Amino acid sequence: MRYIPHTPDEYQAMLDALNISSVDELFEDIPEQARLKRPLDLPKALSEMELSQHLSRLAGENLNVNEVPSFLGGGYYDRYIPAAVGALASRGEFVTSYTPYQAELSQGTLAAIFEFQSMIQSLTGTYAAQASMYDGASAVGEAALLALGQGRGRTEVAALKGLHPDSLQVVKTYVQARGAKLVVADSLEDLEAQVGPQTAAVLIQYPDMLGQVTLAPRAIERAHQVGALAVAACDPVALALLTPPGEMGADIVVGEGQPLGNHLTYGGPTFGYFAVQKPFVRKIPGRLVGVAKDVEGRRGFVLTLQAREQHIRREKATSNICSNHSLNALMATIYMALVGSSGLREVALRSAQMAHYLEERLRSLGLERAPSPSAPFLYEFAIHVPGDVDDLNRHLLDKKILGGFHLGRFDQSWRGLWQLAVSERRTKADCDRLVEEVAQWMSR
Amino acid sequence: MRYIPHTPDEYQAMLDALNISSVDELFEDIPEQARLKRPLDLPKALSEMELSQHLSRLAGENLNVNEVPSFLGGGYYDRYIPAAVGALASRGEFVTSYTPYQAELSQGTLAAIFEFQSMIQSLTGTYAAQASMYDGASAVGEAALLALGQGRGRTEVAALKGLHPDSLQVVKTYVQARGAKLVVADSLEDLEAQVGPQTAAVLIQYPDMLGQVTLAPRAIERAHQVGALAVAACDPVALALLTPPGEMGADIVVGEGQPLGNHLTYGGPTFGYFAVQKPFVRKIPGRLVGVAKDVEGRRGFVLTLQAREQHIRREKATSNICSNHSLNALMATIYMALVGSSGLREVALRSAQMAHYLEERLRSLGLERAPSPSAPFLYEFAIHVPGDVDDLNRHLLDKKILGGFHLGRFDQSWRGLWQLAVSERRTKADCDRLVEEVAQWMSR
Amino acid sequence: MDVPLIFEKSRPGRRGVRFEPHSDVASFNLEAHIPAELIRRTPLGLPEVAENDVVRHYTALSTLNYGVDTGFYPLGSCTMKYNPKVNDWAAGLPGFADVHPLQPDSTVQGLLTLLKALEDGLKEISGMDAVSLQPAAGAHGELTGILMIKAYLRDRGENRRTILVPDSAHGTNPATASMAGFEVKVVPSNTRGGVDVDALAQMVDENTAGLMLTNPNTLGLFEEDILAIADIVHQAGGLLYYDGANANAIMGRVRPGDMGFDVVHLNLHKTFSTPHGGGGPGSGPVGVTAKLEPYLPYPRLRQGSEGLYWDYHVGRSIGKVRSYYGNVGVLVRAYAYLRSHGQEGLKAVSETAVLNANYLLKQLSERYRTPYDRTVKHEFVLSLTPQKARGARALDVAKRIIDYGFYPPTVYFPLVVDEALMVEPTETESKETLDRFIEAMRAIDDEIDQNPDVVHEAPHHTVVRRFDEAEAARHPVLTWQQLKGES
Amino acid sequence: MDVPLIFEKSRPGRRGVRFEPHSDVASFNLEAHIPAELIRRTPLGLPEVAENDVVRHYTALSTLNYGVDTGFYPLGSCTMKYNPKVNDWAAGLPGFADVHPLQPDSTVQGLLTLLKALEDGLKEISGMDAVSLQPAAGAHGELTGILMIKAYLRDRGENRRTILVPDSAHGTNPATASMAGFEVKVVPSNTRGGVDVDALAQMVDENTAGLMLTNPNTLGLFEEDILAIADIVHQAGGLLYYDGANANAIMGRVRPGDMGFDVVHLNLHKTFSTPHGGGGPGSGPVGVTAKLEPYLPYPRLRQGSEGLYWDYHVGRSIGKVRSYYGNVGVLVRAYAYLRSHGQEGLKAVSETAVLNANYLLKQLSERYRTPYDRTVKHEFVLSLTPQKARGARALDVAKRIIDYGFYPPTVYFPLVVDEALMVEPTETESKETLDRFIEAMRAIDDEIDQNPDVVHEAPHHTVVRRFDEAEAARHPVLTWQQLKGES
Repeated sequence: MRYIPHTPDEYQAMLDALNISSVDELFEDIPEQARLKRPLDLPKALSEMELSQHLSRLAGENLNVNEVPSFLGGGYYDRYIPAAVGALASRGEFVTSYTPYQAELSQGTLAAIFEFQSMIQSLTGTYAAQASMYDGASAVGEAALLALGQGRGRTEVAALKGLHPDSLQVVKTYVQARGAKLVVADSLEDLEAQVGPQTAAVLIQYPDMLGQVTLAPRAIERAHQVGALAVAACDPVALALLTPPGEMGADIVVGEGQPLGNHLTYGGPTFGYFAVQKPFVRKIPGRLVGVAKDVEGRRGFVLTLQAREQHIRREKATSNICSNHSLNALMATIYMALVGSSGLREVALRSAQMAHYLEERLRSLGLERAPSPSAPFLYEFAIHVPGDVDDLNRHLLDKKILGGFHLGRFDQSWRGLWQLAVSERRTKADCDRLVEEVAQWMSR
Repeated sequence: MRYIPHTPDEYQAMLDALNISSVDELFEDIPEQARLKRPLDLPKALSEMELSQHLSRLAGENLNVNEVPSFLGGGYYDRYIPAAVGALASRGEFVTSYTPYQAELSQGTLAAIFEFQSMIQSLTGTYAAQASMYDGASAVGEAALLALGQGRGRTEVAALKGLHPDSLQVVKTYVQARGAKLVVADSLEDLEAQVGPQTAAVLIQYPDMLGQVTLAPRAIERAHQVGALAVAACDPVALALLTPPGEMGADIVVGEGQPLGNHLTYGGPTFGYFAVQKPFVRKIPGRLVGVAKDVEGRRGFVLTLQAREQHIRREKATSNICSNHSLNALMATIYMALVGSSGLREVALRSAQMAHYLEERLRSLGLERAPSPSAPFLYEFAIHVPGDVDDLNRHLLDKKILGGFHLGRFDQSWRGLWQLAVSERRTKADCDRLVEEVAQWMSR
Repeated sequence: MDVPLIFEKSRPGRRGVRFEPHSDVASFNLEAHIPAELIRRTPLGLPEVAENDVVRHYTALSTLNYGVDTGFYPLGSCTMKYNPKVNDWAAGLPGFADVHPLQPDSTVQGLLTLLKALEDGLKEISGMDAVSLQPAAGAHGELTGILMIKAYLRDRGENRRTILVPDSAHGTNPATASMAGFEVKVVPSNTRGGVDVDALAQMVDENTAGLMLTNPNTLGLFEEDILAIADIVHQAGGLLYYDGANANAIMGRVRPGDMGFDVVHLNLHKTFSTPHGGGGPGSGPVGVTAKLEPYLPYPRLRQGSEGLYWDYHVGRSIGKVRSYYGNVGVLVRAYAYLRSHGQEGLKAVSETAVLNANYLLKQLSERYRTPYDRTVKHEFVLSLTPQKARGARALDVAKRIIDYGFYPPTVYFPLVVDEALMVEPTETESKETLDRFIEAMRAIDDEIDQNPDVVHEAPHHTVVRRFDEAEAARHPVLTWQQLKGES
Repeated sequence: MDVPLIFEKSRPGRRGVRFEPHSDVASFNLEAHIPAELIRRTPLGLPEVAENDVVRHYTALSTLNYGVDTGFYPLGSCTMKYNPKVNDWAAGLPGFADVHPLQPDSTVQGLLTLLKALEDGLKEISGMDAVSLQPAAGAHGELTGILMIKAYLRDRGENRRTILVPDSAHGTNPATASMAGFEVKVVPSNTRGGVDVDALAQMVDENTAGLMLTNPNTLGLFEEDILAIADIVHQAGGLLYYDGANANAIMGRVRPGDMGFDVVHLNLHKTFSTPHGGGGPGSGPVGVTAKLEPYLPYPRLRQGSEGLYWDYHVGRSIGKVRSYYGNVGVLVRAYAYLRSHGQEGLKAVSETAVLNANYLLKQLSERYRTPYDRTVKHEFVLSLTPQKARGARALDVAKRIIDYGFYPPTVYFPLVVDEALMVEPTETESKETLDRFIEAMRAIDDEIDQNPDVVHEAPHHTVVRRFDEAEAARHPVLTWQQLKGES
């Protein structure tokens, strides 16, 4: 059929070589009773041309962020991806290879992962980073497990509420699997009250879901006071401007990598990153690439410290992760190389510049920021909406604007809060149009 | 600026090495009087992100053939291009190399051109083909020049009117440059009357602008009777079904290559192909690739018979062509490899199948084909429209259909003729919708 | 030559892609908005290079990689089949690639339609009653599935603490069970390479939560006793987990649901041919029988009166295992693959994968030992103990295969076979490719005696040759900063 | 290993991409519709291969090519600068790539806006009054321009029959003049590498239709006497044609129009960085002064009350030189390049190209002979006669450069320099790349004495080495059919 190269003659020659008359004979070891005796109930095959028309139609039925300005954020941002990222990451040798088990034929992937680890280490201010996780949420989950794995009878993980609700949920799933408990603190004060000798880790997002940046230092400090690990989850672009958590003493820094040169793709595949301080290197989940010398003394790269991993250590592995999100990490690596230190700062600054313009204009409508009108923020913030946020968003959608996200959909206590993110792609005209329509809606 | 890698330090170091204080000193050989003493009057530079937004907007202001069904043809067809064509032809090593002057570093391009030459030779039923021309029209022009260059005092080129008007015009430009004359015959009879010992070439399109396929054999025969060369211009996809002109004795077979895996791109770049019988190989314009052995006896490919070309032979070259359309020919080569002989036949047959359905339905509305209702055709035909064709097309455009082309826009004598092409991408629903709207318009 | 790093091309002040500040709104002063101690002072440490540098560097790196697009990649258990280009094209359409996960459901109906159709297709292929597309990879699907088993048993008041895993299993199986808080017990194989049914019967007890099984197993052998195995586990009150890593062998021939499995994951990057990307992304949807459906991760995709929507009702769900909805870009490719093949196509895929494996095994068995004399499914394992006795380990042979232009098979897995070489040809390889591989394997077998050094020192023509991996692990250098510090 | 051909992978009956017939309309019987003698009976001769075969074959072929994306490509006169990826991306947008040339003007206003803006930009850069984007390449632009000169003179009743061309000119110049029906007279160079003005003054006469000139010329030297040259030709009643092959040297510094040229072509694939595609497509727009505007190819792009439109009014136009409107996909890239740079950017491009060339020349001149001791523009020519005397021809040195990882410069052109090696670094190459090239050139110069065989037998590490090109031309094998017949 479609991608099977066999001609009828070749097929027959292979049957002959096996001395069988039909492939049926190769399936006789399946118990008669279990065999499927009817065709699969699936639509008939499409030719490539029909398929491309069908998928174009389905794709066309979705609104995409190139068609309308979007103010959605929450860890996934509509950032500009330079054309070279796709042109390079789509090369067949990258796309169609697998985990670099045979280093001699995989130096492309290995060198790129080494670069990725280096860039993430440097951005986060830690000691080392691994090759990639599935996403930000599962990276936080694995961080919690690492902390619980430190033993010493600690059976709780504490998180500040500003952590992305999906991350919170994944952490909950992961730690409960280990028989541990997640506690969520509403505020720094609440956190300080809830942590103790039972706490294995304190999890904090920086900037958090409301755009707050100031809570991290005290949360990290408090974690260490009770002997817990401090885990910070960060938008990596924000770290171009903010003191990295590694420098504040965070033990583990993780995050969602999408903002680094990855398409939104309705949430995946993107990648998670995972960086640690030196004591935790041999506890890190997933692949790690290190420098090695070959028999002729040439420098190259290999998978290293594999004794942590499932294919060697099986039930004693630090994690069950096998396939990771290497290609997405490659896109991020190419992106970071293209924009460089200055470019990444510019992305963040340009976003912040327009976000502050927007915030000011919304303020002039009488709208106030949550949790406090004066809390510092970069390019994402939350607004108290006087009325039904979902209705506001519907109004904006009618006007061809993807408004902010109603945080109340994640958490009842956030009802009425409107999360707005401003990427470097947003223009003054986009923001002005948003403000006008908000004003229109308010005066309806 | 944008793609200049120099850091200020490096720039200065280079100035220092040259012992100059500014690049101005490198431009002192330009006469003071001629120097431009003001900035160029151009818009300010755009960042990549701004550029991509600007170009997306401009692109969005054009209707593309994925948005509406198109029945336009005339040598350029809305054919399905398999995804692998773009994925492979866009590889940087193909895209960013140049004419394979240094064969040792260019075997990719050279082998692909050799394959292209082989495929075109085989499709056209000739002896050999060259590496590519700019387009179909200039290929016909060069064919006319080749014929005129055969000497013997022949100073005219005769064409049957069904040749694409752009090709006719280009031939006219080309042959007039040589001081020769183009005569255009309205019919086979007219052609037979007009050719004679002064005729260097007879040019015919097969299938022609009205979709006719039957005129070629007699035109070729007649050319040879008067000692002229017979040149056929062909849609290559049609040759999957039709006896190739080379087999009918045509001396030169040329054509527009777009239908072979090239995007429409508003007419260019696509490519022209140029194939000849054996006596004319050393008169062929443009690049030719041949087999060669290297010093270790390995088979490879080189540019060959370069003595024909401008960079060697200068004013005595067979043509002035230097850059050709190699990348477009590569796309065609990959396309032909992907679809193979059976696939190319299927493309043509599927198109013809739907074209005949459409023609039958239009006939049921009382519309007749030109020049005769019974002339054989494949997937393109012309219809007599009772009324203003441009008005009909405007009506269809309002209904989101790109109707056929009004041939009267090319030639007064074709007023009222509507050229319709049906590609394999057109569905029954597309055709039914066209027919319904034509009926609607007729009954307005 | 050392393998290059982009950092080595960095020059202070060199720039690639720039983003100028907006000129039409007030400029932004970081110091005025962010507390001083939160403003980053340390350099970002990214390379400072031009676009040209980046393009050349990653173009060059790509050519140091071997992919399916390069050639035959018979890496056992990984199903390295041809990855259709049209599927990549489709996943890149703006209507799929440039859609934000927080967009209202009404704005993504095309995508939701696709996901629903994929769920339905996977249900049919696996014989399950419900599917979640959320897990990001096979191991992630395993975790999801095992947590569902745990939750289901817990709701029935059963605190079963053991997961059984065959000794031939992928490492992810025990790692997953352990991650889910279970104790792992290893079930031995019998002499035919299958689960030892008698041993299994002995092992199950009131603590047995379930058995994780790959079928065909990692030896490429179909578990002939699967119905008995299922009975034993079910009788003991446990559930059966199907690791779909090898589902490429059975589509349209047999379904996990019909074999008695309760939970299934499918590796879309294997069976559904989404590209492996140098290690991922994959996708590991889980399917379950009706009784386990309430435990699937939320949100679930449902049909409402105004179209498809995400149902965030948690109920008895195990919760979320990742953010949002799964690896949608991978799911688009898998859907494209499903629609390209349809009912007959998928069956032909499996049949041809099995035909290729048996053909290859037959030819290779003239020279190489096959630990089990059975029809295999889509892959098989050779034991190179005779070659080892003659002086060449499985690793040596694998490295020498590189010199013949192929990617080596999996080595030293599964653990139950000594000097294992695990070969999976897939259905997209032609007879002449298999024949070339057979020739190479014969030639290498000859070389072991005739020219042993050429085997021991292989590979010879790669950009780098064998590494000192032990030294690399003893003194791990994991970042550019550490590498610079070293030199 | 022989370089592979896709035909060698062909197997009868193997299939790649298929197109099933429509199932919802009557089937089509070719025999019923086409006369028997017009139905093809001979096989099409295309390869019969699977998609996987095609992907692997062309992936492999691509890696046998050296492009700008591979490394430094100082091919003199060809301006192999970095080709921005965003420009390729833009040209692939459906609104540009999937537009039919016969669509109504009203449906392509975005594209026409772009083309008009590009025309305007090129007018400004060249100092011309009107531009046509129709010519497909530089040589095609030359033909267009020379035909306009011919038509213009003819309309003035002048039957001038000679075109003057410097001896350093590109081969396309005389070939074009000849193609346009002119006689070619070659103007000698002076000792400073420029046009010999005295000789030119002697040569012009009432038959002089014009002079074709590249400035800077193919030696990379600016024609210092350009104003005198223009005067002489104009005084004699001829026109000046500017071959824009070397315009990358002068943007924002001097304009052909201001030097006295009447007709100009620009090579967008050189100066405006559209990729060279293994030989093309290029694009060669022509610009003219007002008096020549009526002769431009039709259709012309004009602004009407309802938007931009194509004016097919022929008037005194020379006619058409190609179908439709030009190489639009290339023009989109050139426009993107123009907008990426703007006024200051283009000037910096030229300045840096010139700086790079002079820096490189300065360093190389320590070892290699420079025939003219002058500041160069964007490229320069070395004469390897001293090296030849020591035993290595320019070709040997060029081939040896390959072993150092670079594409060789142009050799044996221009013809006025013995053992010419023509080097054009372009502005997108960094100082360290130039320095690496300088090191290589020094090392090769040493090798000529110390290890001559390594130079004579170069290249050493390529997939194939030097070919017997003479034999290939004596018995040309141009197709697979001929090759099969041979073997």
